[in-house]
Amino acid sequence: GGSDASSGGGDTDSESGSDTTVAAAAGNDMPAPFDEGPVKIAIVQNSGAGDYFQQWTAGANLQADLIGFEVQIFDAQADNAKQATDMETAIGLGVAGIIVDHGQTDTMCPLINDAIEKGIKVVIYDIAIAECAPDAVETSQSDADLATLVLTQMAADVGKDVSVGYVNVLGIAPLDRRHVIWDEMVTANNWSQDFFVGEFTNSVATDNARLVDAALRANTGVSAIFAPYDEFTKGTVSAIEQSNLQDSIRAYGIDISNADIEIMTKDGSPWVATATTDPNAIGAGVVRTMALELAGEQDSRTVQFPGVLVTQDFLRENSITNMDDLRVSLPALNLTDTSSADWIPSLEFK
Amino acid sequence: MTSMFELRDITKSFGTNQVLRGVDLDFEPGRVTALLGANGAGKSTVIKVLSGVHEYGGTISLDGAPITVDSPGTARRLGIEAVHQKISDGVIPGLSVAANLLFDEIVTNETSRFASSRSLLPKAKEMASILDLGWTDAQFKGDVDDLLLADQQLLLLARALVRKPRLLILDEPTSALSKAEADRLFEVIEQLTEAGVGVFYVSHRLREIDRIADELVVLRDGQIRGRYEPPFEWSSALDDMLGQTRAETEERNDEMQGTSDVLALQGVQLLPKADPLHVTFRAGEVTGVFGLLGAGKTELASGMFGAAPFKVGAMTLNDSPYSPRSPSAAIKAEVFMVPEDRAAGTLVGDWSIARTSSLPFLSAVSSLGVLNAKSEHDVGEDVIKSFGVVANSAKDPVIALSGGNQQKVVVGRWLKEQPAVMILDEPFQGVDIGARHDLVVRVREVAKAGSAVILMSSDLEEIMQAADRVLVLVDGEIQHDTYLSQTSREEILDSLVTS
Amino acid sequence: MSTTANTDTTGTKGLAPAATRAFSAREFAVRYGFIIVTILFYAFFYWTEPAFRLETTFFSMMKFTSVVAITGLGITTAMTVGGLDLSVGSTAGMSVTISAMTMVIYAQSAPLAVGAVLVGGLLIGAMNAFLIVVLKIPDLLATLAMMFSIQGLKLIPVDGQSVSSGLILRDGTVAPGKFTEGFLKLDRGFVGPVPYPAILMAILTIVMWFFLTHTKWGRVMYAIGSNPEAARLAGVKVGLYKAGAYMISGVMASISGLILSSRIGQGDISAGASLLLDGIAVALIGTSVLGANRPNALGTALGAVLMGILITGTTIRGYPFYLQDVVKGAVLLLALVFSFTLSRKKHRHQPAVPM
Amino acid sequence: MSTTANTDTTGTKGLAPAATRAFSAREFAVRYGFIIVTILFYAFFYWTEPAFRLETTFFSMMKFTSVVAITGLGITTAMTVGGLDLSVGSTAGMSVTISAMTMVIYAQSAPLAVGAVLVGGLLIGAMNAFLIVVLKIPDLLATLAMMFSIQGLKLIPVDGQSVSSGLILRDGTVAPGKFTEGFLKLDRGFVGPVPYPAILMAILTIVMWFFLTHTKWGRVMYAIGSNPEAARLAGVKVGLYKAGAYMISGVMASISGLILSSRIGQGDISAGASLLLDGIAVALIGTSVLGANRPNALGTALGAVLMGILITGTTIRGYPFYLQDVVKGAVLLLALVFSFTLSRKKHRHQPAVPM
Ligand SMILES: Nc1ncnc2c1ncn2[C@@H]1O[C@H](COP(=O)(O)OP(=O)(O)OP(=O)(O)O)[C@@H](O)[C@H]1O
Ligand SMILES: Nc1ncnc2c1ncn2[C@@H]1O[C@H](COP(=O)(O)OP(=O)(O)OP(=O)(O)O)[C@@H](O)[C@H]1O
Ligand SMILES: [Mg+2]
Ligand SMILES: [Mg+2]
Repeated sequence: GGSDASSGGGDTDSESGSDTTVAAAAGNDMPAPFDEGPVKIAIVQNSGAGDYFQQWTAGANLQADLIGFEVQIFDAQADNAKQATDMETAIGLGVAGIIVDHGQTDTMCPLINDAIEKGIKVVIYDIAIAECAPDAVETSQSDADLATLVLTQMAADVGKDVSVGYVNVLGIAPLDRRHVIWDEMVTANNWSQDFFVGEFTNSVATDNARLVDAALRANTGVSAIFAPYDEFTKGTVSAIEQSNLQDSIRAYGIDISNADIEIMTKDGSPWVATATTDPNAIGAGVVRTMALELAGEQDSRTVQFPGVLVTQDFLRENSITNMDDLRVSLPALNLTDTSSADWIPSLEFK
Repeated sequence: MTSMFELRDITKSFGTNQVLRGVDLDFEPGRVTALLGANGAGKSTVIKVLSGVHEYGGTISLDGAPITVDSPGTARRLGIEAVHQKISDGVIPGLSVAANLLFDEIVTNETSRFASSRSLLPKAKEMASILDLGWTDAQFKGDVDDLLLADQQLLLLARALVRKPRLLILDEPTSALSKAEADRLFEVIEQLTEAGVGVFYVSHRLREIDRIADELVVLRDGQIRGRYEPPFEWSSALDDMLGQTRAETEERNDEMQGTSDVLALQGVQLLPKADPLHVTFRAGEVTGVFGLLGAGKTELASGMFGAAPFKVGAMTLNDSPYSPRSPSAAIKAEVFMVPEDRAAGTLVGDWSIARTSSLPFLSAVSSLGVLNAKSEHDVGEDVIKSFGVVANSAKDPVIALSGGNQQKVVVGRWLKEQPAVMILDEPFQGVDIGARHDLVVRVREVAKAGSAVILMSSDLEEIMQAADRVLVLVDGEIQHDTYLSQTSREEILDSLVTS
Repeated sequence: MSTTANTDTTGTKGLAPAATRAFSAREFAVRYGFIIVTILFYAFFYWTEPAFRLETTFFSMMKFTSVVAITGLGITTAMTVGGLDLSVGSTAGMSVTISAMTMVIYAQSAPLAVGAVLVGGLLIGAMNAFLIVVLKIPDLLATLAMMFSIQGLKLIPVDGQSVSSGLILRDGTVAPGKFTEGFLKLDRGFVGPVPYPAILMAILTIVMWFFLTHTKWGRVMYAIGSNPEAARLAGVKVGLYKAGAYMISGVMASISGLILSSRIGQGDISAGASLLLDGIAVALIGTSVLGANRPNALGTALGAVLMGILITGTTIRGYPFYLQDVVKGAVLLLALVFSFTLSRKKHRHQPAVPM
Repeated sequence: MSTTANTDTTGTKGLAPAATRAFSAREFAVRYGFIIVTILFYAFFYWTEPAFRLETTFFSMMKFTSVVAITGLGITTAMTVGGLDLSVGSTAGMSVTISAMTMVIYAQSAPLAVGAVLVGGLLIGAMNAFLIVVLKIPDLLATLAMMFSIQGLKLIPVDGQSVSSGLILRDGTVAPGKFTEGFLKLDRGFVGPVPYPAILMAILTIVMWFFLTHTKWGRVMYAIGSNPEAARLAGVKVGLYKAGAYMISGVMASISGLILSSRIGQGDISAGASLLLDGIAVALIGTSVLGANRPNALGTALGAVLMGILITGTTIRGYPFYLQDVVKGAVLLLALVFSFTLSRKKHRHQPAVPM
């Protein structure tokens, strides 16, 4: 986990690299409240751990620096109770805005509303709060979009009427949203779902590898596995390799990171496609949304960040070995025109 | 007429080991019944049955009415109070001395359920006064663990005496006590018997039995072998106790006088306020260090053994400087010690006799670190044979032996070797006459073979029986140093007082 | 004469000198070192972090502390009888699920939910006691086995899902109930500026302190922890007291579960995961407070407070969580050095590794 | 002499009855109950699940087992000297990070990575020993504090992130190295059909078994665990042996870390998290095998195997993970009942003098 925010953003961050360029140069006259001095905001994270959240946080920090935010980060390490406490503390700090990154709806909603009552602007990322906290801005990467992208690819690869495996855990907003699409695609393609395993522990990859490995022995003849979260996919891949099935089974995931790229491009890797957004860009986008909200320019209460499909072939053809290469080859990842404004210096991650 | 407590045909086995085979006993108000028996005879077991610790076969009746003693609580309600042989079974470290004195009252709600530590103090002092235990307030409030073994024993006695039970059971209560403390105990016992308390008294010390007992019962192999009225017929009582064997109580005429100095202490200070002491121990003789509890014997012993190195003073071993910082260093220099507290100092879990015996000399039973089971077993068997330990084989757990037999093992394991110096701190605690005789013979053999043997004891009898030379230790200072042939019991006892 | 012997023997080693020694630097460190550390940390954060000074920060810190403290109190009780309760974390987690089920799935009232949870905790305690006292399984192992079992068992009725309002039941219908306002108040309510959990923590600490140090039952429990055989020979029903201790531990754990549940506002299946180690940590730290060298309620509470100060302080300073772990470990070590390295006292009630 | 008296007593409690007793049903359960349970479970899955019969299943089961087993062996060693090592999980995690750093960031060879990891484990062990032996902090507390500290410390050099090739360093350059093939072989290599980890587990188990039961060093360790004071007075350098035990424990933990690292193929920061409790569980289960009633290597390995059988079997049967926890707990309990409830053995491996 890299909630190394107070240390001032990207410099210690690894995955976005230090060579980011400011695309649209900062607009000379900033609107209130940015015209006088730095604006204090807090980011209340459910978990800062894992490649994904690390990049997310890094991107957020870089963007925040450019806009002139003073950021206080809270990392609950996946402890929902701790996140509630953090939120209370954050509210107590009297910041102008709070970004809530993941968390349980029932836990955070009342607190979000408390914050809004106290005149604090709230932007949340990846929590379903539309009904219970209508005044907060709900941002999310479009999970439906991601799932559709990769599952369409999968359908193209393996065709209809085949046996497939599924690795997921329900009860977590984004994974639930991906699950919906999965169900649709399974029926649409008349796939037979031979197994559905998955557990969310504190070492996801290793523990799920165990589950998938066992599942594969119990169900031979599976031709593809969908694991809509890269930690799951990692586990799935190592399980497939455990059982030497890389030739007969394809794995499809969601999200990407340096580690994932290495795994996908490795010879004979069963992981053929993943759909993703650039966590750095999303982090930045969320912060931009907060800026707009504070400036009173954010009208819609929901913002969605579209995803892109990344295939193994694409990675190999462009000999991509890490996120930076990927960003160069896929500018769309930068989301520069989501939640942007001329006075906001937006980022491109190279 | 029926007596107060009647035990009829009491039986008890541990596994297949039948320890009691039909014991009949009667206890009358105001009478002291003494129980004599060899180590392992079953004395402590009788007591544990009577005080509700063990289940048992047979019947116990109170004033003619049959009763069942199924728990210590029941025993207490029936008016039975026991002070068990092991002090560690009585005191509760971590609680204050006061709380320990009053623990029975606390359990039985005779003190308020919400009593503060302070409110316990007066009652506790009152109890302590029974044995004139002149402890300071600080001590009453302090952890019972800070008391010496002897004071802990006295505490337990006071705890039982104060309850004025119908039957008071004492299992070798004086083995850790000085003569004066024992005398005080006997006075109290006499007061209690006058008040109609029945007393069941277990001891190996014939003089004590002579002094207080109204009846003597002898136990052997879990059966009553003899009953005596005072004046007691000791020779036949000892026959009953030891079977056909006869314990020799003849005059000694085998005094050895060592010549070569082995271990010399220069300016060693035993106790904080004591003067530095200079003494030399010689090979080829047994030096008995006699002193009351708290005289500094254990300090002396554990100092020479490096278990608690001396803060002040120096030592030489065979004329070369000797200052062990740890027992292992001492053992390398061939200085061995049998510690005072058997349970805490020597017994290891459920280890067999063989393992316990070989522990200090593992290199001898191993090559390149790999143990040789055979030679290890032999070591155990050797100890069993040469010390007459009551056991099936060297595989028996030491912990399941009786107190005395345990002692034979832990002393015996050191005497297999021929050390430069052999230190024995209270080696005869709870050891019956037969066992003690065996030990003495072996100890003297080791001395004869050229070791300097040092024997600490607070029991003059033991010194007289085992030693050639006697040192009298008083408050950490040597008051008397001579060969037994050149002194007398009276002279030695005087040297205790005239200091 | 023996009397004089005694008095002077103790003179040489006894407690009178100890009393004077109490004011030596070392003894001072042993007694107050830990408390001083706590104050120093508080002062440090207080001066360096304006945000730390806020009343709101203080009280949300207390809320955080309360859960760990209450769990720690339970563990402390088990430790006084010479045991250790590894099942507290799972018990708290189970309580979260139970309360959620009662209100969400069975649409029952908050009081009923609270009742169900407390009974649950009591039963776990009783089960632990049964394993330990009747089946004679050593404490560490029995409670470890319980820990695993509960972790799994609690998830069976909910098919391993977090229970939140709007949950779809097996029969396809939507769960009728929701977390009631009253229940949510448990964690979110205030008396003046003071949040309920903080008050609860204070009350339970005082109650347990009084119970353990000023009542017969507490004394006997300490006795059992220190020398069970002696206690038994003195006629104590050791089994009964052990059972009692574990039931208290179970109830305490379920109380912290209630607070968590009310804080999270749903039957979060992962709740309570981190509680076990933190709880043990504060209970163990507690043994070193004021040189007590035995488990004690006040020490445990203070340990929890220190833990809270560290977590809150470092979070506000924006330390990454891993630095927080380092600080946690370092401070734990410091406290330990005070009470074990510097203290001359013998230590008891250390949960021995039971074979 | 009284020797004659002996012979006649011995007659009454001769060997014959003792020998026969050994074959009473109860004794039988105590000795073999646990092994039978293991076999029964194996047989059950074997008959009901075709997939379970596959050789590949067996060996991948062994692979999962090996990590827990090796960690358990370390804990077992610490337990023989009367301690317990709570830092093994973090140590394994640290090893994963160290190996990744050595190969990925510093682009060093696999042997060097292995060396670094083992040295790391040794140092942790030494640190534990220092706290316990020199600073006199009780084992549970010292290793708990270490656990927290390591968890955090290991993440500082890597800014709390998983280390994998392609990682961009602080200076913006790309990490030069990657996990070498040779290193990945550690977990993925085979001798015939047998995976390396399984072999490693077998070897280490036998080595530790021999060391603990057939060498004087092992003997002395048991003595220390059972009565440190007695060991000291018998001339044992207690501190030295304790230190040794914890260093062994540290090295074992780092070895399981190596296997994990090779299995995951990157410096996963969360690796090893679940290892502590499983390791303790198998080490404790191990004490009940063959009625040993003390920590022992074979028992620990067997405990790990049972654990592996249960996990694999139940997963193949498609039990949800929470049912697996239930099974785990239930079996642990069963094993305990065999060795503690049914066993008549009175005197167990237990520190006689309170720490
Ligand atoms: N708890 C026990 N378990 C197994 N055997 C026991 C137990 N207690 C005593 N024994 C056996 O019972 C026999 C009698 O023991 P006991 O302690 O009663 O002897 P004793 O007469 O008190 O000897 P001593 O004079 O040494 O105290 C011994 O052989 C001992 O091995
Ligand atoms: N653990 C201790 N700490 C400090 N002083 C002690 C300790 N044990 C004993 N002393 C002091 O040392 C002196 C000698 O005690 P010690 O136990 O050596 O008596 P002893 O002569 O060995 O008698 P015995 O061995 O019969 O108990 C006593 O005055 C006592 O106050
Ligand atoms: Mg006896
Ligand atoms: Mg002594």
